[in-house]
This record gives sequence, structure tokens and C-alpha cells, in this order.
Amino acid sequence: MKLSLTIDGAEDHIEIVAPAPACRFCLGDGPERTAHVEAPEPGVYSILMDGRSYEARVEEARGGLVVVIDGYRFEIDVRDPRRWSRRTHGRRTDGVEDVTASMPGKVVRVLVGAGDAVEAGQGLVVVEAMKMQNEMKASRAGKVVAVPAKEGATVAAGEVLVTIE
Amino acid sequence: MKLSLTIDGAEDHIEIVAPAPACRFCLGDGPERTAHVEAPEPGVYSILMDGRSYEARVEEARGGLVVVIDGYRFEIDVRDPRRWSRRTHGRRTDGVEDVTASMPGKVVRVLVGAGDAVEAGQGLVVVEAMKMQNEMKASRAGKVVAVPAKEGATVAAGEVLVTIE
Amino acid sequence: MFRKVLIANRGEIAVRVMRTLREMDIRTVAVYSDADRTSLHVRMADEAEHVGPSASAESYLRIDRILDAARKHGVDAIHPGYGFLSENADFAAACEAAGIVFIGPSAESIRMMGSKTAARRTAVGAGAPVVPGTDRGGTAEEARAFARQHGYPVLLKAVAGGGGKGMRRVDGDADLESALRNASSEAERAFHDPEVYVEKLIERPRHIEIQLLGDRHGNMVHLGERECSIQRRHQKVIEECPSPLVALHPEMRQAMGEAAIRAARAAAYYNAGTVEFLVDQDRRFYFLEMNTRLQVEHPVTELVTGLDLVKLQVEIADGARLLFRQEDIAWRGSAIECRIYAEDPDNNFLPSPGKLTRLTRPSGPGIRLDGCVYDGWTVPMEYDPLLAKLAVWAATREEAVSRMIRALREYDVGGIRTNIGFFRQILEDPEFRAGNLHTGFIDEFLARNRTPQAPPELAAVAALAAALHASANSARPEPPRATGASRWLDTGRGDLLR
Amino acid sequence: MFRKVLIANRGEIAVRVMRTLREMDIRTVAVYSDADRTSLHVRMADEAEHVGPSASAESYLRIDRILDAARKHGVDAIHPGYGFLSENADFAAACEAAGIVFIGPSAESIRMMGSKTAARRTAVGAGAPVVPGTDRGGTAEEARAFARQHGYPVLLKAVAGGGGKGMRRVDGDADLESALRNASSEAERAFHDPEVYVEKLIERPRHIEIQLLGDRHGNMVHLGERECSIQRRHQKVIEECPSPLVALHPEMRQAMGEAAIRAARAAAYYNAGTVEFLVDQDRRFYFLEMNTRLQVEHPVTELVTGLDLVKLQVEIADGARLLFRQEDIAWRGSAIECRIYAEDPDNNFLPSPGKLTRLTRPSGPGIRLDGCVYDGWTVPMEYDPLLAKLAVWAATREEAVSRMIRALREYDVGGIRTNIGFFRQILEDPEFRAGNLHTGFIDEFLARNRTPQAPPELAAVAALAAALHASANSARPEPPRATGASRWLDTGRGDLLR
Repeated sequence: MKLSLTIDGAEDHIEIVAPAPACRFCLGDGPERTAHVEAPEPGVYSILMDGRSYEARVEEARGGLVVVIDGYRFEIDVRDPRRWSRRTHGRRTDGVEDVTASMPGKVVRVLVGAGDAVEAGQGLVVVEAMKMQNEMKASRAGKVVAVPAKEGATVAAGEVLVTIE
Repeated sequence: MKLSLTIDGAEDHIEIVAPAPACRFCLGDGPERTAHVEAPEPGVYSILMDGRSYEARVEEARGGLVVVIDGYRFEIDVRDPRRWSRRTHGRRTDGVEDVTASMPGKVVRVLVGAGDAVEAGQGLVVVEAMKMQNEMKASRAGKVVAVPAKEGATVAAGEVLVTIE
Repeated sequence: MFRKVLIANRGEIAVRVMRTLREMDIRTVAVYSDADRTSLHVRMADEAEHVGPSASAESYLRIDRILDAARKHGVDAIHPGYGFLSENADFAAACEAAGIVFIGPSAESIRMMGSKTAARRTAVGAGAPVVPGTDRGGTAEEARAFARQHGYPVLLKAVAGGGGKGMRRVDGDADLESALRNASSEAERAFHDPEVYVEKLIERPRHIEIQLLGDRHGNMVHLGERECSIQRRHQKVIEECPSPLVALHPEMRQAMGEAAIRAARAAAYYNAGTVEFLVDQDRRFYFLEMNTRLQVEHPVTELVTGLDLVKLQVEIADGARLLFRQEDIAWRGSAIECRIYAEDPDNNFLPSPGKLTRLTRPSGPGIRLDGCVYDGWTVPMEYDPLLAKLAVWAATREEAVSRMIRALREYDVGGIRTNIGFFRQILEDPEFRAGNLHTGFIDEFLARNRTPQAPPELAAVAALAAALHASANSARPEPPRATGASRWLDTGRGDLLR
Repeated sequence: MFRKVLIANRGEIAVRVMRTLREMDIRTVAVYSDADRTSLHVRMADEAEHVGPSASAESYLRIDRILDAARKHGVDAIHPGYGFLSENADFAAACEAAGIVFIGPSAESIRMMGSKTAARRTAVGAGAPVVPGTDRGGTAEEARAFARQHGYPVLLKAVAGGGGKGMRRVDGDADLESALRNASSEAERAFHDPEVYVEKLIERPRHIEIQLLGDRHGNMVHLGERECSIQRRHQKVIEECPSPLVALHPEMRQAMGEAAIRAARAAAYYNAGTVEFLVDQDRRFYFLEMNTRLQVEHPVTELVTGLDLVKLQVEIADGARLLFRQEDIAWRGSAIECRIYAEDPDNNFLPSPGKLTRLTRPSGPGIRLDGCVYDGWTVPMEYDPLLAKLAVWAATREEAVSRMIRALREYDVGGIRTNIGFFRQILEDPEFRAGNLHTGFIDEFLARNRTPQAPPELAAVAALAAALHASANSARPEPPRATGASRWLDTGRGDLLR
């Protein structure tokens, strides 16, 4: 089974030759390696390779995976033809910009309305969580085409608050 | 919804008048009571009743439920016409006795074979777990009709080892 | 002794107070808001009372509702914890008026030490050194005059302030007026009081505070210092006892301790309290303010002195006399505490509330954990992000640092982001290990540090884990099993984790 | 200092040793059997090596495989933990022969102190008081002669023995011969050595032991006593420091400490070791045996002295000199440890291996937990049932007892049965609180205690919880969700837990 990867921005691919626990795999064009893999807890992988013991903790975040091993953090996207797909956040090609919530929280102030012209850096929406207020700003000048954000509403990280074109 | 209960051997019944979290119920022929119930963890129930805070931990064991509240232990069977049924262990009416494992473990010795006559108190099977050996004995004299237990096999608590009639 | 005590707080401090009360055989009453129904302090309490919606202003800050709950449950006393109503003189007075003991100082002492400027006056009167400053708010002209007299940089501070709200550094006349405007409006928003005063700014100061304990019979001792110089946005994140500086200059402990006691006596203070000092690079110390309550960081003092501050607070509130004198206090070893927050160091330290999907706590020798979280709990977005306080004790500071790093490596919180990994980087920093601390430490640390480079073989391991995880989760779901965790894993095994 | 150390053990002690090694910046190598692939000591180690199938005889007891692993991973030293090969002189010798440091005493010291009778001879030679007995096995006639001379009751013990195997109480001539037969065949089975000796039986004795620490340069100190009188089937389950008896008679600590040091010196002992004494009701103490390794219960000594015994073991093995003298040792406060076992007190304390479905650990002030379990782990049936050691520290024994009860109330292990609730009953027992301890305490406790009567309102709460649980679980399964726990709960909510 072959999978394409992006590891901290770098393209790569991995082939799983034999499944866990007695796993064999090739990373990129490297040689075949063996690793003994167990999942003692959900999202936790105990990996024994070359006599060493590693513990990898995997979290889904922002359309990809974050893997933490002994405090080191890797952002990895895995693209599996069968299903795995990568969500995109605020990155659009059509000259339209989605301003998204940079943290989960509550919308305390909406500073613009549809049709308003905005400057780059202008504050659009204020989100509050855990007694901290965070002002989402326009990354460029433009016209507000939609304001999904409603005052008092709870939003998740990455949720679209305002759309500018 | 009405349910029949056996609490530490005593028959009783409970009616759930309103579901959790804002739960209303009647125990036995007692008055309707209200309790606020949440399940913060699987099998753990946080129950606020009459201003008091209780935490009930529920485990399934030997065909019924064991409920522990602040160190106090209740053995409760709930019989729900829709599904709940109570397994029976070694309790049979047909003059046949199932000798079951009193703990999970490994069968280290089988001391009888089908057809053997056994005395009351005679050792039948030795089960070992965590470096402790436990000899399962015949509760009465009789004839061995079946020996499901195999040396070296792993057995669960309550699993039938020998059947005597 | 009290039979029943209400804890007018939430989170880790409510849990920590309840632990001692339970050990003292005193029944505990929790109060909770909508957001806290399943929070640990409610689950752990003997009794619980709902006091309003999630917003603190409608629940934990409502004196009337807290007192109604106290009366309804017939409590003898109320422990305020820290924050919320803990330094509210009116609340302390209302408790006494209701015939309920307030576990803390008198309302009068809180008034004398509550506002920074009033506290400054009290301290000055008691002969404690203070940083030169305008004791009260004033005009821009007065501020400029002061700045020119004592020289820039100066610091603007909210009179009613705390936690860095309404605080501004000013380096010259040019910025003074706008800084005053911003500081004062921020103070207005935060404390409903726009008053701002000016203070000479001490460069690269250390924050060192003295823990005090006094009974209602005039006996008072200090329990030594805590160094809290490691701060982010003026919020303490790492605290230690002893201070690495004081460890090198033991005479400082006595000098600061005596100054702190003098200031507290001037306010007829009793129960637990903390006097905060700034220490400049010549080891001169200046009275900063007094916290008239238990501190977040009290565990490091407990670990080193062997005392239970909450138990002593309760006994003192019950009228007991201190059973030890200053010379009986002994400090053993070294303790460090890290404040574990639900925040994302990789996203500008923004808050990270949400559901915990995994929780592995550090344990073993020398570890103390005061938390309020459990696996599956959803960290509410309405309150501050403190999840737990991880404290370690060891015979020496060097060993305590190594132990803390070990503990941080064992600590795993899934589902939300925390600053656990960030603390590890700080504790591995040579400057931190050397004890070269000051309140600007973290800003300098962030400026000088790149994210650590991972050993190359880890990338391969990470790639393998990610590939197995992704494919396991992409497998088509199977019929439900006993628990989802196992169902989930089985699904995985069925695919690649066979 | 060592760069890499292999831990020839499993379970909580392997984890505890690794924690200190990690704090010392020494790489750790775990060994594991088939049953332990996902055990915590393997997950936590830097390196790991498989050493055989689940049966200890095929893995953890295989000197050859352990040494192969040590060579393969290029370790400098091996820590044996307790049990398994820790008191095996051949293993210690084989390590040295392989050029690998054995973290413990010399093979020769182990030989001198390993067998009970050899240890007795050494102790007698060193002038330590011993319980009158036949130093070696002998004929039934010799046994009878001894019993008549010193008077019944007498105790039969296996020469090679330990852990109560091959032990018998005899109250008169009539039972002597059959008792000898049974004891000797039991000894044969357990230790492949049928030899049994006879000892005068001390009625209601206390078990009090002295922790020793010696370097390879002839320096030796004692770290005070531990009382381990609370035993079940001759296995310690609760240990404390200080002993409540010694606390009342401080001179005992010095007398026993000096006797222990004399005995150990006679065996040219170094590293950590423990001399066990029986203490009769007149406070006379008798040498029992010496354990030439780290004890399970070492944490209570660490909590009270502030020392890290594992760190000291490693430094001593590395050739370091003790940096403190006897007069530098200070004992602060009181510590108690409970051994948390996977066993069912309501089913005759039978073992209860299996999968943990829920795990909530106690924490907060004064709690130390040394465990090897995690939520979702399956406790293997092949090894002993020790899940964790729960230890508490407090300023006084009374406070320590209250703290332990509080900790036990917080401790929740789901899926398997444990003795947590049983410990709470013991700690609430007035005799225990009064410190009236002896090795028969638990038998008497079980004889005099009924299961505690629950407050009536709890039955209603339990019935409600059971009804909601049963109906939630009887609901027809819904499509799978992210995690089964939540799926499971949602199903419940969909029904009664809406």
C-alpha cells in the first residue's frame, strides 16, 4: 500500500509492505525497514525500530495530522486515494479571502457588515475565549461579501467568519 | 419506564419518570424524586440529589451490575423486558452442576476425566493466575459428564471447567 | 472545628482546597455554573449548588448567590480560593455579616492592601522600600514631570489593576500621552476604573515574593520566598522555592521576610498572604503589592516547608494559634512549578479550549500534580486556561529541573493544545538552568530560540505513525464493539494494524 | 557516569528505576516478554529488547538472554530491580564477568546473605540477636527436641524460602511431623529444596526493617526503619516510616540501625540493602533476614529522608563515595504506602487480571504514585498482581492516614478488581490508627469486621445509576461515532441519558 505524504511541507511517499504489528515499510526511495508497531491507546503508537523504543502521538488538526514524538512535532498530510483528503483553510484561488477564527471561542463583536469596504489590517471580528480577546483582521483591502459570524455565537478554530473579495 | 431490580438480593422496582439529565424517578412505592444525572466518563454517573453530590461507578460483573458509591458496593440486577437478562453461573435446576473458574487464569492441571466418580470436596481442576494456584473442587459427590477445561488453556472467571451429575 | 465549608471557586484550586478539607473531615460544598456541571470540583464535593449561567459575572462573582448557597447548605465557613471574590472586601464583610467565617484576612485588611496605591502607602508607612512612583493617578503633565525627574523608561499601571491589564512601558516623552490613553481605557474596560499611575521601570527585574502566615492573635511568620520571574504577558508561568538568587544570598530571605511582615502588620493582617517584591540587578528589593489570599503557586512553598497552607488557613480562620515560631520553619530541598495551560504555543499562545481525548499524567518520585481535568472532560471556554499545576521537589535545584523535564516528557494531553512542550524547552535552556531569571526572560527566550531540530530518524517514525493512523481511520467502519476505542483500534488492526 | 543502563525487570519497579535514570541523563534499555510488549516500561524506555515468551523462567529469569540484550545494546550497567534475578549471585557474577556493572552488592555478599540460614550465621557472628532456632534443616527428632526445649508454638521455615512458602505454625508435638512433611514438600515445589528449619514463634510480632546504604569504600549508613507489619499471607501490603512503635521509642532506631550495620559489614556489604527484624511485645528485636536489593517499599524511606535511593544505588555502583554521614540523615514527617493489587477482596482476594476500562489516579498534596498501568492496558496473568504503590507523606502519622484515605477515595480502577477499597477499611480501623500493629493484624481485622453498612440514601442512588446504565446499554446500537465511549454515551442519552 502506497501513500503520499507531506512532512513539514516536504513532499514524500511511504509504502507499507507488511502491516503492523510486524511492520515493513519503505520511506521515499529508501531501503525497506522493519518496525514493530502497537497502538496501546487511541492515537498513540509504540514503535520499536532498530532496537529503539519510540512513542508517537497522533492528533488530527487543521486538515492534516500532527505527530509528536518525545516533544518533537511533525505536521504531516497523508493522502490516501481511498479516502484521505486535505481540507483547505482560507486558501482560495479565486481572489476571494475567507477570514477564519484562529482559535475556538465566542464571537463578541462583529465590526463589519456585508458590502463594507475594508483596509488591509482592519479589524473585522473579535473572538473571545478563556478571558482573552482576539481580533481577526483583513489580510488585504477589499469588499466584504459575507459575514457568517454572528455576535454571541460559538465558533471552532478555522471556521469562516468573514469573506472578502 | 419501569424496571425490576434486585439490590443485594432484595427485590425492588424503579420507574424512570423523566430521563437524565433532569431525571425524575420513583423507587419501589416511594415518592417521586428528582436527580440531576450526567455521565462524565463511561460507567461513571455524577448524580446531584437533594443538594448532595454522588458519584456512582457501574461495572458489569457475573450477569449483573456492581455499583460502587464512595467505597460502598451494591450488587444490582436490572431486568428490562426489552433486553436485560441475567446470566446464570453454575446454578442449574436439573441436578447437574457446572464447576466454574473462580478467577481468570490458565488451567495448569486437570485432575479428572469424563466418567470419573468424584467425592464432595475433591479437587477437579487447578487454575493459576499471577503466581497463585486455585483448586476448583466438587461441591458434591457425582459423576463427571464433561471436562471442557484443557490444560494450558486460558479461562475467564465463571467459565465452566467441569460438569458433574 | 468547622463541620462544613463552601468553596466559592472552581477549577484546580477548588479541587485542591477540597482535598485538604476532606483530610480534615470537613464536609465540602461546591458551587457551579452551567459550564461546570461535570467539572471535577462538582464531582468531588459532598454537596453542590448551582449558582448561575457560565459567565462569571452571573455566577462565581455573584456574592448574593454564593451566600444563598452557603445558607441553604448551612456551612460554617467559606474558602474563596484565588481570583473571583477572593480579594473582594465586600464579600468578606458580607460573609461575616451572614455569620459565616471568611477563610482569609479581615475585610479591613483587604481594603488596606487591595488597591495597589493604598498598599503602597501602607508599605511606605511600614518602612518597606518601594519603586519610585506617583502614588495615585494624575494628569499627563504630572506623569511627564515624574518621568523626567526619575528618568525613562517608566511603567504605567492601573490603580485597580492586576495581571498586566492597563500596563504600558514608556521610553520617552513622545509616547507618553498615547500610552496613558490606551492604558487608561484598557483599565476602564478591565476594572471599571480608568485611573493609571506612573512608576520608575526597573530593568530586567526579578519577581520574588514572600509567603506570610499570621493568626488572629498577633503571631506572624514568613515561610520564605518564591521566585516567579518566568512570566508571559505579565502572568507567572513558572515559580520556584528557593529563589536561585536567594539561595546564593541567604540574607535576602530574612531581610525580605522581615520587610513583608512589617508591611502586613501595618494592615493588621492575619491568615495567609503574599507580599510581592521586585528585585533589581543590585539585589535591592522594592515592595510591589500584597495578595490578600492563597497564591496559585503556594505548592512550591508547601513542598519545601512541609506545611499544608490550606489546612493552616482553615485552622487560623477557626481561631487557632500558630503552633510554630519563625525559628521552627525549615526549608528542605528545591521545588519548581509549571502552570499547564490550554493554549497553543505554535499558534501565538492562543487559548485552546475543547474536549480532552487522552490524558496521561506524570507520576513517580517527587511529583505533585494539582489539576482539575479528566479524560473526556471538555475544557470550558469561559474561564481561564489553567488545567493543572505540575510541581516537582528534589534535593537540589539542578535535580528539580531534571525531574521537571522528566515529568513534562511523561505528560500527555490529547484533543487540545497545551504549553507542556514549551515548558520543556524553557527548562532545557542553559540560562534557566543557570538561574539567570528576570521577568523579561520568556520574551528574550522566544527571540533567541528556534524550534529544536529533531533527530533525523524521528521523521521516519513520524511518517510511519501518520501513515498507519490515516489508513486505520480511513478503513470502512465495522459493526460497533464494546467500546469505541477498541472498535476504533480493531478497525485499524483489520486494516493495517492487524 | 554510566551512559546506558539495562533494567532487568518489568512492572512498576522497572518504570520507577527508569524515571531516575532519565533524570540522571542515562539512556534506558528495557527487556520484555511476549506478554509485556505494550507494558509501560517498554513504552517509556529509550531502547527495548525482547527476551522470550511470557513465562518468567523463559524470559526475565534467563541470565543468558538478559546478558545478550545487554551486550547487543552496549550498556554499561544493569539494574535488577527486586525479585527475578535481583538476589541471584550467579547473575551478579555473570554481569561482572561480562564487564557490565551489576547495580547492587557483590556476588559474594549476596551468597553470604542470600540463604536465610547463612544470613543467620553471619548475623549471629556479628552479634545480632536472632530468634532461637535450628540453624539448618534436620530430622523430626531434632525438631521435636528444639520445640520442647524452647516451648511451643514454633515456626517451620524453608531454608531456601521466602514469601511464606513452606512456612507452618506448630502448636504441639502431635502436629509436628505432618507439618514438617507438608512444609518440606511445599519448599521442594517452590524452591527445589526440601530443607526446613525450626524457629521459636514470636507471638503478635511486628515486622520492622532497617534500610542500609553503603559505598564501595567502606562507608555505611542506615536510613532508619520501615514498619511492614501489615501483611496478608506473609506478604507486606502496607508499609510506613517511621514505625509507630519506634516513633514512641526513638532509641530503637539507633539500636536496630547499628545492629543492621554490624550484620551487613560482616558480609562486606555495599549498595542498598535491608535488614529485617521481628520485634516482640517487649520491644526486643531479632534478626530475621537481609534483602540484598532495593525493597518494594523503598518510597516511604525516600519521602521521609528526601533521598533518591535509586540514584544513590547508581552512583555507588559507579564507584562514588557517600557524600553524607550518619549524623546528616534527617527524618521529616510520616509516610505510608499501600500496595495496590489486581485482586478481588470480595472473592477471597483471588487474582483479577484483565483489561482496564477506566483509570483515575489520586493526586494533589503529599501523594506519590509508582505504577505501571494505563487506561486500556491489559494486566497480564503471568506476573504478580502489583499494579501500583500508592504512598503519601504528611507532617504527622495521623495526617498521613487521613491523606491516604483521601487518596484511596480518589483512586478508581475500572474493568478489574483491586484492593483499593479494602485498604480504606483498614486505614479507618481504630486499631490501625492507634498504631497497634502486628503481622497477624489483617487476619484479626478480617475476623472482627463486617462489611461497612452503607448510608440508606446510597441505595436509592445506586438503584438509579444501575437503572440508567442498564437501559443505556440495552438501547439498540447507533451508527459508529468518533469514539466508542461517546458513541456509547450518546446511545445512552438517546434512550434515558438524553
